[in-house]
Amino acid sequence: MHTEHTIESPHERQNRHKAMEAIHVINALKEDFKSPIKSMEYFYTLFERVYCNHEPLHEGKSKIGTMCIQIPSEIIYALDGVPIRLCNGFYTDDEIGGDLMPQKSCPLVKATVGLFASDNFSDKPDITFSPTTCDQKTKAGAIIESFGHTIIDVGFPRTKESEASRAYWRESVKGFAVELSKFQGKKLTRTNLENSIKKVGYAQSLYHKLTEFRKHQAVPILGVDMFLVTNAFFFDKIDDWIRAVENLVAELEQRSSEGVHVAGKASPRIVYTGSPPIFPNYKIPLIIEQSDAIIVADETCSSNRMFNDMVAVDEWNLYDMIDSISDKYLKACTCPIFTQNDDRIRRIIQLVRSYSGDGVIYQAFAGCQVYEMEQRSVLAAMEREGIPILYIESDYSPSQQGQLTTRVEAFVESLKNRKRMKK
Amino acid sequence: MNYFVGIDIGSTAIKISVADENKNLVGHKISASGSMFYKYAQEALSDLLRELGIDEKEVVYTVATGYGRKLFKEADENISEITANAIGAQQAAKEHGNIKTIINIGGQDSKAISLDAEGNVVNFAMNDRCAAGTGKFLDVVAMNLEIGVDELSDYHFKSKGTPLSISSTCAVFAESEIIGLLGNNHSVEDIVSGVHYSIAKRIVKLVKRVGVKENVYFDGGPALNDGLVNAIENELGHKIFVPDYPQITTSYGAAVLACDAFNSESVN
Amino acid sequence: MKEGLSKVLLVMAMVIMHGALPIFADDFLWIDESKKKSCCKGADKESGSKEFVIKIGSLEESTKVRDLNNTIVYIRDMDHVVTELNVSGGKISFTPEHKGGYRLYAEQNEVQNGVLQVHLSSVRIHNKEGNISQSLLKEIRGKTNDSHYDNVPLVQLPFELIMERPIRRHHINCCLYSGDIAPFKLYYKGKEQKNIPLRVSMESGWNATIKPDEEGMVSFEIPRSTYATTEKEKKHSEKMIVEASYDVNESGVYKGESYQSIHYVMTLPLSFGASPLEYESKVLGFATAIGVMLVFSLGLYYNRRKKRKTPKEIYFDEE
Amino acid sequence: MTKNKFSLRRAVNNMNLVRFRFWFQIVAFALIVYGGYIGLDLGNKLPTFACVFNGEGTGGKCYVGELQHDLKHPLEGFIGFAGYAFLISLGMFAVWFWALNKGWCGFVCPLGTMQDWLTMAREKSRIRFSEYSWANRKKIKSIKYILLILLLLLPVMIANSVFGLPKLPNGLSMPFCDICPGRMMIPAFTGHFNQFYIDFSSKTDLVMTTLGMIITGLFLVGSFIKKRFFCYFCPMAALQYVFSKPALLKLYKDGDKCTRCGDCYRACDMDILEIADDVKTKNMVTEDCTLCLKCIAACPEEGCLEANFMGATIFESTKEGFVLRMAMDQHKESHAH
Repeated sequence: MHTEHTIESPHERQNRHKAMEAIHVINALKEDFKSPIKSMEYFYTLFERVYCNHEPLHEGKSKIGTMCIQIPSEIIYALDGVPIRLCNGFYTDDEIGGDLMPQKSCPLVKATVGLFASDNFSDKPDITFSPTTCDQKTKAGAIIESFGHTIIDVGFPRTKESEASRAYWRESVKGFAVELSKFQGKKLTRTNLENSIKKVGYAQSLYHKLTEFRKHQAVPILGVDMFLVTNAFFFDKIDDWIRAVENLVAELEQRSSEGVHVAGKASPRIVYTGSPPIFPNYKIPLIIEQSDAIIVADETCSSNRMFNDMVAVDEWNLYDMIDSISDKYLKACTCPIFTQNDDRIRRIIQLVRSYSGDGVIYQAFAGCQVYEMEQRSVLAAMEREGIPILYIESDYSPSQQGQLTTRVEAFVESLKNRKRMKK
Repeated sequence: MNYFVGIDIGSTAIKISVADENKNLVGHKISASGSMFYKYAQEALSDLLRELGIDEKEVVYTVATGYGRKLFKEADENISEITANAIGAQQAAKEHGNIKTIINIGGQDSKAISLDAEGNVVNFAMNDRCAAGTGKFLDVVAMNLEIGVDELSDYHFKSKGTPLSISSTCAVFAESEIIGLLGNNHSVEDIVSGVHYSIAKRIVKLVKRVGVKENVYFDGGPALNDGLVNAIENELGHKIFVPDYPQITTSYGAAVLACDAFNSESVN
Repeated sequence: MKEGLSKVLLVMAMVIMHGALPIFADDFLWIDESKKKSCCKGADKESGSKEFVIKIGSLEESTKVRDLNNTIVYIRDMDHVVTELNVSGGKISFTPEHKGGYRLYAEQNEVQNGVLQVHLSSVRIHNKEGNISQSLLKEIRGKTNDSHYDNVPLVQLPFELIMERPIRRHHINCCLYSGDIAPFKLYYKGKEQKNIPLRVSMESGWNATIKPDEEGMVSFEIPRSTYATTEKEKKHSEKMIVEASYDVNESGVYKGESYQSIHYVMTLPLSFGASPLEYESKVLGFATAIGVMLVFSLGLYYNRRKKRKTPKEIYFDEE
Repeated sequence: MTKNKFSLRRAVNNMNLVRFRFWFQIVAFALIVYGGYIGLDLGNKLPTFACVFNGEGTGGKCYVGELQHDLKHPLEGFIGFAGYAFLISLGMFAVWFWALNKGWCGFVCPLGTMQDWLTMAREKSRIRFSEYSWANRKKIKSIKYILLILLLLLPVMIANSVFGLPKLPNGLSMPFCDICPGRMMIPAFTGHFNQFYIDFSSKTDLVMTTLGMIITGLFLVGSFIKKRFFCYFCPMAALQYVFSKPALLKLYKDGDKCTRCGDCYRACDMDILEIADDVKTKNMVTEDCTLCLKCIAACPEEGCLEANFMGATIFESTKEGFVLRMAMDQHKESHAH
């Protein structure tokens, strides 16, 4: 007879769905590629713990949600909060958020809104700061607020060349610091800000060490693994992350001295740019690396853009530290929300040069206008530079896996015989 | 005594059920279908009647349903399995309360039927073009995992880790994916629960097309599999009613209809 | 001490006596530039030659001596190499070869009613030009031994008046300024004489007689008030003559004329400018600087306080 | 950098520039301000403020003083020896200058060193520095050229009546020296505070020395608040910039590697915007630049900015160097920031 079983609550069902999405990607990362890296285990288990078992990491700490990487994490660490980046890659949340957002809007924002709407956090942020970067994220703040979360907007300028926009951003960051320190009931002092700048800076320098290995001919680490590592920085404890990345650097050092190459000899080296691949939405990167190419560098805000520029302080006093922090987040940023963004094109070309990339894959989320609008200028620039580029539009839904795979494989094969012809 | 026979000639199995004048189920028989399903049907019917001790003549009205309904000439009447299923389900779940949504997973298809207040079929959706989310898929999975179809339910509830989602939507590719998962020594339990949940998701999507009304009823061969039932319940978010013999409801429906048809005929 | 005293009395007597003789009192000799000295006159620089004249009499009504036949002129350069110079037509002209300090001496002997009048004078010349190749070496050496105040007596002169390094109360250390204390020493045949008084007279008319102090150092402060009157530019430089005389009862014959005693008279023509202390006010200088600093920093402080309006309750702890 | 083998290039690129420059400046300061006492005499064509008024102490003489002196000749004199001497000294000034280019300002000039010390004092007392707005920056760029033209023209107008104007009074013979804070500040370091005065001897002297005292006041407070306050107005910088192109020491920028993060602009004492935002030009020495190389020290990109001496890279921006200088490497002992 039909024995009695408990039925999952909607919350549990959502957790299970997300767990199934997550485990699928983690297994793909673990199993689909050759010569797996031992010290990546920490990251696989971390993601499994957080996204499959929904284990909260920051018990008892005050969690500060940030809607975008432009909120200075140095200030959050200084006021001993924990920054939780709320960019979300789950298709489950995307569907939930989809009902609250217009049809053709960015899946990442839909997922974040879905996350807030379903209040499905393993580490629920006590307060959330939302910089007015791209339109949809800015407007999502209001929607999220209607679900009873406290959202504080931080004004972010859309130009970065003029003196006024830089002064505006500096004031915004100061305003943010005041809001946060009022919320935390702690004061921002010279010592705690200095320590947090140095800690985050050290974490970034570790990232730079990792990227150093990817410049060699024998690339010891996969692009998707790198995405996972940088993605872990979104929510992990910074000290654990630093220790894990230090072991990773040591292992990569050893692997690259042995000349371990995680991809095939002829596999083309890809520079990945466009909308950020947030776990578990590694659909395109996985397809790329499964079709025998290797992502050697990326220009995305979930990875390179977040780690590339470190805070440079001239005078280690509070006034200069805060200004240096705010300059770091504004000036070097190549986010497409800016009116002029030739920086990004130069950065992509520079990445292709210094990582000897064979081609660029430009992935834009369906509904993310800023990346879609910049597609023409980037393609034109690549044309001028003679760098092959593939533009893909995708979203979080697991469907059209097949079409995407065929398009990527076609591009990868075209790169391969370009390489052969060149020889 | 007058008896009424409902015979459901399905793709994988032939289900026969006999009902008496006041429409309660007297007996039923399930036998494998096959290329010569017509002969099998005849034999199965005569065996069942012999078992129940009913004389051939007492069978006053026979209704055939299922794919092969048109080929079974002896039937007095044949009706589509949608209506047969609807009537059968209501009949089976009489005490449970009048059901509004019926989910049926057959051997090679899955149906979702929505009823109005009086129990007439208002809307229905069917997936018969693709094997995923059907009984056949479960058989294939069980065969690949080298376990019996009936053991699937136990494996489902024994799964500790996260169910491994089967991404490919098509049963054939799913097969290669499962073999791949086995190769990376994932536990059979996780695979089974993953399969159940992928089927459950498809079914819930199907049902949502017709609109989920309260009192959901689930039948068809796979309904025997408690793991699958639990998966669907989790996906839907509320309990669903599964009759004692979920396989034969459609044929029971046909029998009930035979009885109604006979009564209405004899009246005029 | 007593012996010194008697000497002083003797001199006093002489002075009074001299005072009486108009010719004698004013009749001392000194060397002067023939052209108006101006620091960088083009022409003078070209030829590089210097011209001097010997003048007799006090600053006001100095007359040029016409015949200089019995005048001996010595030039001493930085290496103390002394060269005699012949005098022609009332003008001493010579071309200093190297860059640096030279000293020009003039000696004129004359017998007047039984007394050998030995008129001596010396003046320092600083040559800016001179050929470049040699001058660096000379100049370096000049910097070390020929300081402005070369206090080595000239052997050829029996009696010499030398100015020592003045004591200054301002920063400019190239020339003499009012307010400086100028010490002098007198040598007779190379030996220092301790008790010879000096007579000083200035263009502005100020004159005085100065007695040597105990160690025999004769010094006096160049008076500052002399400038109250001149309307000219404050930095106008002025001439003064320091003169000392010494009598020795020796007899001898000079150019056929016999004499019983020798009267040495030595003059040092000097020029000095107004001391910067007169026209510079350090106090005001500091006051202005500090005043400006105060005003500027207050302005900055006010501006900052006004500008730092947002965010108001700053939660920074500037610790 | 797989193997941490020692290489001179890496050691130099990782050096702690702030400390290196601090000690270099002290040595240069000692040589310039106290060199005279040990007989050092680098001549009077120095492209830095070795102040003439420093009397015996100075190790050489600032050419600006000499320049004003050479120009005070009647024009016809310039055809002869004076003109020849003027060109020779200008040439010697250029040769001296080409050795270090604008590095004279960043590393040697005692006035600059004083200002850096004042900046350090301000930093220790945690007072925020001031900045010019971009608009003001443009406006004050021209002041140093006006001063240069004045200091060249005035002495000439003393010795000749230019355009029929009457000859200027002699008090204006060293016009820039009268108002240059170096005249007061540098002798002050050898104990002579005698230049702090107001000269009443004539109207021009009164005006010039008062102006000098005012500017000294402004200089002290200004450079306490604004980094390298005086260097914006210094005519020596303007004169140097005329000769800057063929200099040996250069600051090169590889625009491709630049991410325009603006770290160099923030580290630059002279707030030069072009260093951060201009990704086209290669030679980045502008007229305000003092070649203090702080921008190279602050640049996080590998090989983006480099100091280049006669074609050889002597100091280059590296990631590793940046991390060390920012004392972010938790394992290595933290550099004095």
